[in-house]
Amino acid sequence: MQVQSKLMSLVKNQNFVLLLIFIALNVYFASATKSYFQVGNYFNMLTQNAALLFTAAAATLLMKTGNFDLSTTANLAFSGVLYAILAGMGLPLTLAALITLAAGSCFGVVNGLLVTRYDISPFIATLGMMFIGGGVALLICDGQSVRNGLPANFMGLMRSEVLGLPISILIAAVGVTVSWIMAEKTLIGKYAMAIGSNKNAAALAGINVDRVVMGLFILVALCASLAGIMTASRIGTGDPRVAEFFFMDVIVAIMLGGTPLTGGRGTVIGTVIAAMIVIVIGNGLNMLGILVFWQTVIKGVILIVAVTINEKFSFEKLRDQATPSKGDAGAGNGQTMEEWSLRRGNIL
Amino acid sequence: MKKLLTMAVVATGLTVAPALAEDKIVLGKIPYTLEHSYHQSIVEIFADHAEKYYGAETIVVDGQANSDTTLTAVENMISQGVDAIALHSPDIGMTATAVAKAHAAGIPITTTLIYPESKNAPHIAPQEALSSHRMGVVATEQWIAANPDKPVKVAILDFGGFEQVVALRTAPFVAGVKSIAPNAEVVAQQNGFGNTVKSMEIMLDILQANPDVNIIFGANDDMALGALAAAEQLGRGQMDNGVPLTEVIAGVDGGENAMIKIFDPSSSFKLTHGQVRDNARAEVDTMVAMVRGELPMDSWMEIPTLSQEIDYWNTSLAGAQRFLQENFSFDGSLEELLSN
Amino acid sequence: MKYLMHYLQTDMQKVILMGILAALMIGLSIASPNFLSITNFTNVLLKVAIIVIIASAANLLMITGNFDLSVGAVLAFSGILHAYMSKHGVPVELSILITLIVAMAWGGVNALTVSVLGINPVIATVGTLFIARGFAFLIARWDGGANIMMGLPRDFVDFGRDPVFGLVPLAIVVMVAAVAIFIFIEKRTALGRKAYAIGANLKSAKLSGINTVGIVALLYVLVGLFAGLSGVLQTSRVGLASPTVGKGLEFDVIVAIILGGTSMLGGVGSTFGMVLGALVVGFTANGMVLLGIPFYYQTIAYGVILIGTLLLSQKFGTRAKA
Amino acid sequence: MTRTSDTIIEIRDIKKSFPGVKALKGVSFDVARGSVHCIVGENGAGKSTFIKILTGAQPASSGEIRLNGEPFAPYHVSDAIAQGISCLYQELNIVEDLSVEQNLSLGQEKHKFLFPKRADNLDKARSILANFDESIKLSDKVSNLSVAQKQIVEITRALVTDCSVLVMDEPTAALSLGETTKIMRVIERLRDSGMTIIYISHKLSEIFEIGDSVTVLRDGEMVATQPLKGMTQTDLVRLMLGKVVAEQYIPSTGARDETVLEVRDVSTRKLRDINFDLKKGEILGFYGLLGAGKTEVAEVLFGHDCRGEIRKDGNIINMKSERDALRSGFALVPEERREEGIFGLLGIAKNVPLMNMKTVMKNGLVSGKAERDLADKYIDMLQIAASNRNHPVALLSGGNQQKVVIAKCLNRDSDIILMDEPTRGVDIGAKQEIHNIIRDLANKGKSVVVFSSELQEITGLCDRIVLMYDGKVRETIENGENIDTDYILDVVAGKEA
Repeated sequence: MQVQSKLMSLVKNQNFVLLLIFIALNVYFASATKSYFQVGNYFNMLTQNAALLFTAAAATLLMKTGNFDLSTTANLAFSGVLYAILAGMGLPLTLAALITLAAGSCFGVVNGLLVTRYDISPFIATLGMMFIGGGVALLICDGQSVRNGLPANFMGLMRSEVLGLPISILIAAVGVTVSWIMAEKTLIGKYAMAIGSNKNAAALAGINVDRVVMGLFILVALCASLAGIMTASRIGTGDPRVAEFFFMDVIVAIMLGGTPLTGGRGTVIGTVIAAMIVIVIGNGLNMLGILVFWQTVIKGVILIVAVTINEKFSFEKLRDQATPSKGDAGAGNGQTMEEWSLRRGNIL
Repeated sequence: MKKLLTMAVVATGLTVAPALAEDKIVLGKIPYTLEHSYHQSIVEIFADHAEKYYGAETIVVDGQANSDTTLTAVENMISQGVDAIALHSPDIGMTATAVAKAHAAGIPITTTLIYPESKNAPHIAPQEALSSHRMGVVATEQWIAANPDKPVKVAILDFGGFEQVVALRTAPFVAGVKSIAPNAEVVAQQNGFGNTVKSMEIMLDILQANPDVNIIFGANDDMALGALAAAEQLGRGQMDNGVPLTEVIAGVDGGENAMIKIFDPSSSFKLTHGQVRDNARAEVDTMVAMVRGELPMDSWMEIPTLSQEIDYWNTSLAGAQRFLQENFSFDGSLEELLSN
Repeated sequence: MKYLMHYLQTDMQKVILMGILAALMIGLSIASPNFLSITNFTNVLLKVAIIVIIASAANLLMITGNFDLSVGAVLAFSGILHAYMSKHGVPVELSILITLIVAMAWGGVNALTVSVLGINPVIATVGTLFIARGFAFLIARWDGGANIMMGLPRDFVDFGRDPVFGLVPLAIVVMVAAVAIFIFIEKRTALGRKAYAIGANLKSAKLSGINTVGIVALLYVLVGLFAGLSGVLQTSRVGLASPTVGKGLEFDVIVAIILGGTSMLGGVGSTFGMVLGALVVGFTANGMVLLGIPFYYQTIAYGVILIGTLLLSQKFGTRAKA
Repeated sequence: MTRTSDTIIEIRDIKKSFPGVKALKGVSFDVARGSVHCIVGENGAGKSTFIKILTGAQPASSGEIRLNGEPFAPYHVSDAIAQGISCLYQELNIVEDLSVEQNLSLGQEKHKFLFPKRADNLDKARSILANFDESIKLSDKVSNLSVAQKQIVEITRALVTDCSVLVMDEPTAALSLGETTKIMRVIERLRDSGMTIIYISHKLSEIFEIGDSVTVLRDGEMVATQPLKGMTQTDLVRLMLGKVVAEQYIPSTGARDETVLEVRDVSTRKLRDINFDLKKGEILGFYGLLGAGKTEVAEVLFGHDCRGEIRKDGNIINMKSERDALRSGFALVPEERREEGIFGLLGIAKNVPLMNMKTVMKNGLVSGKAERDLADKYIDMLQIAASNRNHPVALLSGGNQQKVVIAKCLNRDSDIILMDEPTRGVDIGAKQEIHNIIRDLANKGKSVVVFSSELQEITGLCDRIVLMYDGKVRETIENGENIDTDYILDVVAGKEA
């Protein structure tokens, strides 16, 4: 009996379902093409997507507060170009990286200010920053990728290994772990969840909501900026047009991983598994030699089907059982209509 | 589970997984982006040639015009253990990285059109600059012959600052123009995003600001076609049986869409240049030679291919027909299409 | 005067947009001698026509609190499908009809996932985006290339290029019609009233007996229809169907709508404001090309206008209310 | 050393203005230590603003508060909490997705580099919780608790932080009678342990039950502060309103002999074998504790799935959705006005016709004139206080919002009108007006079903009363002059006859 109920609860656990999907995909690809199931290939996948993994992990915390960032792609491109320009000017790489991170974190500051201080919705604020950042990235290099005067060790960051592991995988592991600790072990995760679930309650409990949201915007910006540095170092040039769909991949991974756009719940683990699923599908389909256009179609189908399963099957049943009768549910949501409307009246 | 099932069904339905047979040579081809017909054709001819002459397998992974994706494709091919890689990269710096990675894994690699400054691998070099220059010359000559009183004004649509596009296409073209008309002026240069619709919109604005533009260069045919559509909308875009009236338009690639306009005596899109077949063959031949040890894989060698210049005045219809057949697997008749 | 004050209070954002538009007009007239001409205005209108046609429907959809990120892909797909069918012997009129029906089916997919199944529109419509875009490329490939141009019958192009009454380009006529239709829906029909109600309070709308699922689904289908229509118009006008068109169009549409004062949460907004928003974006881009400014400044300007307008309207909006 | 009757809080001339509004126009009074100090006033009197100032959620425009003789000007909610003032707001302010334990410490965690230290007060929290309700576990997820339990968690949270003053803003608004009693006992116990409680409520009976002294606010001004001892409810109401409102049962005038609705053996997951009739021109009341099934009966009548038989005018009807219910001639004034009733962003003129667009359509189109006329008709008929019919409804007061919901419902012109908690959160004046509207409806031949957890409302309004307990109809009684409220309370509390 007990085993059975434990099994049932495991099946209903979203992360477990995701993990099963991940394993099944690996089994399928491994049996379909022999070049898939190899250590080298997994290293490749992780190195190539290290930036996605730790950015998505950090952005999960932000999404838990009900906010998200569309400007990560722009930040990544901008940071990569800036890092290459600074390195090309002869600055020591560490200094160049630090300056780049500082500049990249400005994206977070502006996003955070627009969202917290000026009450602009995160979609619009970060969309605006996506345009501005993307433009600035092209502007500072005049549209040409930067490779002049790069020092010989420019690519050292991504080439070096520690204990036989590529450094980028280690960075991803550390980044994901830090985000996981922040989400599960520190107050930041709890506060983020409280803010996404009931902003009023969080504020009235004495949480400085604006500061938490602002901090998380900066955290995500720092990750995107680091992602830019890593990408520049990986491809050996500061390219303003790199990783076009980074922001979309980040958001897709988070949402597939069970964090809704409105926040309030979600796990870093779920995001990471979901990101790995996306990565594995991309890699596996390429290994199978499937035409890129079909890959696009398959990606779309999987996205819709996976989210439908996530929302409709495993999760909703859980919710149904947990939610008490309608009469009780009423007073839950802290944001009142009045506040909404007044805020909207002001913004739009 | 449902998802898995969908996955499995879709995947098995579509896959012809290339079996990596031991004795066969396996070639990896990374096109710039399959979104353009030029690259779709080159992939086709590449695979065909590799199979026919060497019995070699071809694996294609799209670079999607993005340096990150392209490098990922290179890395994956290395881990798949292909015998050689042909790379048409979007970025010079990234190309150096890719070549270094392939060499580190002991895999020969060729570059096409874009080569690393390290110059340490064979390079397929379509002589685009030459043909671009020639187009500039021909276009200007034709314009001046027909309209000696109108000073030459050039408008250019490019991809927004790619340096190799400047080196191989736009700069030589302008140089060609200036070699005939030293006072010629480039009055507008904008990003056409390689896209017909965007190019049309932007060219409308350019022609609004500079109605006296009379030579237009699109850095690919799609952009040249967009420029033509814009000109046509403004009642321009015309020639009197090959005599320039409003402007002369030039493009690059030489696909059938462009060709049909170029050989239409009343359209002002009149020049292009391109090369698919020779590039593909040169790539395959070089790769196989390296695999067989006939060529060193890590020393610079330039394999020039002719990017054939085609224009209304100097190329015969039969020549154009042959060009299309050789390069774009064209199986129709240009003449028939023109008479429709 | 009193009317003006009231207007200032309730529609600050539109006033700001009109201000920006006026400033653009005056500035560009001075800066570029070629700005003030009928052809230039026609050009700008043609450029914003596609955005406005789709945004007319998408605006009402956003008023219900939903949005559609797949419009660019559906536009590309429809253009390719129409070209493919026309090229392979289907009469142009029939081809347009079929294309529009298929476009509505794409809207139907969104309607099913978002409205009926209740999936978040971000993920659901991005899924549709991928699928439609992938098939657009595949159709072009089945035709044997990367785009379709050759072999298109003459009346295919004539449809998009022949001006209506020999005066106005068809795209502009359709744009005006679309705007008129949706202003009409917004002001004078039960559908419009109910759309606002759904956006203002979904639960109340349900309990008031409004068919919320049906109305949102209908609007998704309409957005699909207008995206398809735009695809047909654009392809016909350019004379070439390419699967790469319309990339980023979804953001153009949303920016125009948001600039126009529609809230992403629904309940407020107007077609008229959206038109203003589209015009501001259109004239800014036009002006920058006229002045020969590199394209990346245009991207920056886009973002600055978006955020700036919202900040301004917030600032003056609150003052006017106080 | 301190006597229990000394002053803990002194409030001196507190003023607060918002752009265009003066919410508080100078409030001064003292709160005695260890007392239950009530604050009453109609909606808009300034109670909520005052609480926000006292708890640091908003700064005062001018004036001074002294806590224990020291100046007290909280800059932030956490300042007030640190100095011992905690607050339970009107809306539940706990986070549904967190556990009880996580909620208890929310915002007040002791931490080192943001890593929370192990809470040293868990035992204390556990014992406080056990005192109130033993079934609540620290590890429970809050979304699984009932409203009263959530309230207890909130109270516990305040107690765990060692507050000396607890501010409670309408803690019983969403509670049933039994649960209210429970909270009353909790408050008494807290007071006896020396805590000072500032208690805000609309329900006068509660104030007289537990209050020591009262401050009356009206239009942002303090009308009086005095001990409750020796006061009558009428005195208090007079202070609040300046006029006395008495509510007495007036039977509907209709014949009430024609049955319009028969409900037979209706069961759902939460209801068992519900049977009742409804007559034309009758006001039928449903009374019972929270969870007794009132809301579920309303849901069944408004299209929720059920087993059993519902006959309207003798014909069996089968409803699958709200829209079916509307078509069958029902209309509902829902319980949660803001979330289910009004369209806050839209004006009155656009709210009113939404249940029945036909009333403003001409030739298939919406007519602006018809819309305006309709709005004016209802503004006039229901005495809706609004400066402008296009003013967003969200900006109206609670009572006026409720009237808009009722107007929307009346415009449907249904035979049977269901009203779930029609006067919750509505001030006394508006409440009376709404009751008059309901009576009017019945007198015009409509049948009205009122679901209420306020006994006074049920006995003052309804012709017949259905008493519910545990998902079942216990008894249906006729209202009259000498209705026995004690008996009713016994029945709904589940006492066997």
